[in-house]
Amino acid sequence: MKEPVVNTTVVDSATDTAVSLTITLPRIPDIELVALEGLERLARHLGIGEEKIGEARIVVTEAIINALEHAGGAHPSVRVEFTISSGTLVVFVRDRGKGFNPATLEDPVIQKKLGTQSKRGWGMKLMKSLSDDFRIQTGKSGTTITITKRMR
Amino acid sequence: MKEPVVNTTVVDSATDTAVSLTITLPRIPDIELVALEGLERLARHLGIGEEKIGEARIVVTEAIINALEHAGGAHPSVRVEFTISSGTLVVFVRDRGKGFNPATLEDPVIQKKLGTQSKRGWGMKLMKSLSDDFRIQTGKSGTTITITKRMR
Amino acid sequence: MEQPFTLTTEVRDARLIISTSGYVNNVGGEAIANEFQKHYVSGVREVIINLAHSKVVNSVGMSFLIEIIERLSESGGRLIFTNLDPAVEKMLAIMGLFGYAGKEKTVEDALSALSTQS
Amino acid sequence: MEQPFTLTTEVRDARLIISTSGYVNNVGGEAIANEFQKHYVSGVREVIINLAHSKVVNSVGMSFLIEIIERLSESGGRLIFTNLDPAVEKMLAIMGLFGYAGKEKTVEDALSALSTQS
Ligand SMILES: Nc1ncnc2c1ncn2[C@@H]1O[C@H](COP(=O)(O)OP(=O)(O)O)[C@@H](O)[C@H]1O
Ligand SMILES: Nc1ncnc2c1ncn2[C@@H]1O[C@H](COP(=O)(O)OP(=O)(O)O)[C@@H](O)[C@H]1O
Repeated sequence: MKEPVVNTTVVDSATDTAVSLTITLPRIPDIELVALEGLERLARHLGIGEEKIGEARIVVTEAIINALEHAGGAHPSVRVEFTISSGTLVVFVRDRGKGFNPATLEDPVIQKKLGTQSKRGWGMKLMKSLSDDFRIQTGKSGTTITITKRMR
Repeated sequence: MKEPVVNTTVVDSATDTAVSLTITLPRIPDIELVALEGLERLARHLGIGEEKIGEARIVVTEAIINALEHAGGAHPSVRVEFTISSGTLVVFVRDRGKGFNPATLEDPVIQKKLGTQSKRGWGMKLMKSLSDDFRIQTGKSGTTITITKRMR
Repeated sequence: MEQPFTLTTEVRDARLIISTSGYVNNVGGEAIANEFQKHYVSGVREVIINLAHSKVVNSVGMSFLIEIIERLSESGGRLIFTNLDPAVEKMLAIMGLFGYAGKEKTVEDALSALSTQS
Repeated sequence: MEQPFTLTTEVRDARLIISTSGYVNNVGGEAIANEFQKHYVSGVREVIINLAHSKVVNSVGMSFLIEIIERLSESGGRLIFTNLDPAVEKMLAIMGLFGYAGKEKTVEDALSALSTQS
């Protein structure tokens, strides 16, 4: 349960300014590390702690590798946007792939992975577990993941 | 003098595909390093040599630090685009600052810098010297630098 | 720039210590699994994976480690992770790996844990 | 991630060796100039700047080194750059710095160059 919001908000003007970084990545190996470097510099500049940065790194990595894997077209690319404002990170990751039906995904469980062929399928669970809000918009013309994470 | 172009061009399909990375940077210290990391990964992926990458790094750094220094507005930002195609790098760097008159800039000379107050003013000269083509579009609504550099 | 993935191994008292450096992506994860397999077939059953220099990992890379857990569970072996970045540790916890693998601060801690329990 | 700028100094036979690591931007350049100045006022006139671990530099950072050249020219001193990345070397050449400063492969080479010429 959250406390009711009262009207005497203290705005810290130094941290309240939104800072954004946007990047469109081509599909080449490990290119997600470029976005991670952007995220880290943004977050460190705003004085965010290393553990939160580490968690955000995982969330962002998973979103981008999925998008890169499924991005379609002759020049597959993925658009990534980071905005940090009042200590909250919002991440958009958009691909132009064929989309998918998230409702059909089974929640991964380690017991079931042992003894079966595919050990993968952890990205969605990690993104959900390590964020405060996680949304998927997906359709024939692509997928956009929107993740919100409090960083303080 | 260039050799006349003959019509039997050999197209190497592996290297002939254009690869692009685009990034919009906020004004925070050293953020240009994020763009450099993108450039390096792009170039290495295409098998470009370290010395050419080093030269491109200098050109790109100078373009971005100028743009960040002069970017205007409440949320100053700089857009950077890299495209490598057939071994040639094209870099765009755009800011929304007030522009300037490149014709009024004096060519920097070390002898003159010795003994005078300001030692700066090397960026333009470096960008021109280390590129194959260098263009400035500048006006009241900002500046776009377009740099072309052969990487092989 | 994040360094490319590399891996070093050491066998001490029939215990395999794999230390990684750099991004553990699919390629890195597969390299760890292959290195493990090489020693597994020659009888090694106690394994330490030291991630001190891998602060960036992805779930595809980590999923290869489930193969290692599988082999070791079948054969009564043990796996211990060491030097985990706090966020990587959280990731492995979410994946449920600590139900099947231990974690220690350092390689030395892992070696003594293996000594007292085996 | 590119490491933050750091600087280490050593004085050997009244010669100042400044070794940098990380991005030489305006802050890094100013730190080098300040470090130089500290030793300059106590009489050091031979300086080696080792850029082995600074592959990324910018012109604002490098412009601070012109101050060092200025001081040393006024006082008959000498500056030698070492361990230059090929592109950084090209940059310093374009700026004309090698008309006023030497370059050597390593710090040891620079030290012997100073010994034979002074
Ligand atoms: N951006 C995307 N576009 C299309 N399909 C996706 C996308 N992201 C995830 N998926 C689908 O969801 C599944 C589960 O994703 P995830 O949990 O990240 O695990 P993994 O990618 O390892 O399978 C994927 O196998 C894929 O079928
Ligand atoms: N993007 C830009 N917007 C506005 N002015 C610029 C821009 N880039 C360069 N200039 C002008 O050109 C001058 C010379 O730039 P440069 O050669 O890079 O050296 P420096 O930035 O060190 O002065 C700058 O001092 C500035 O007045």
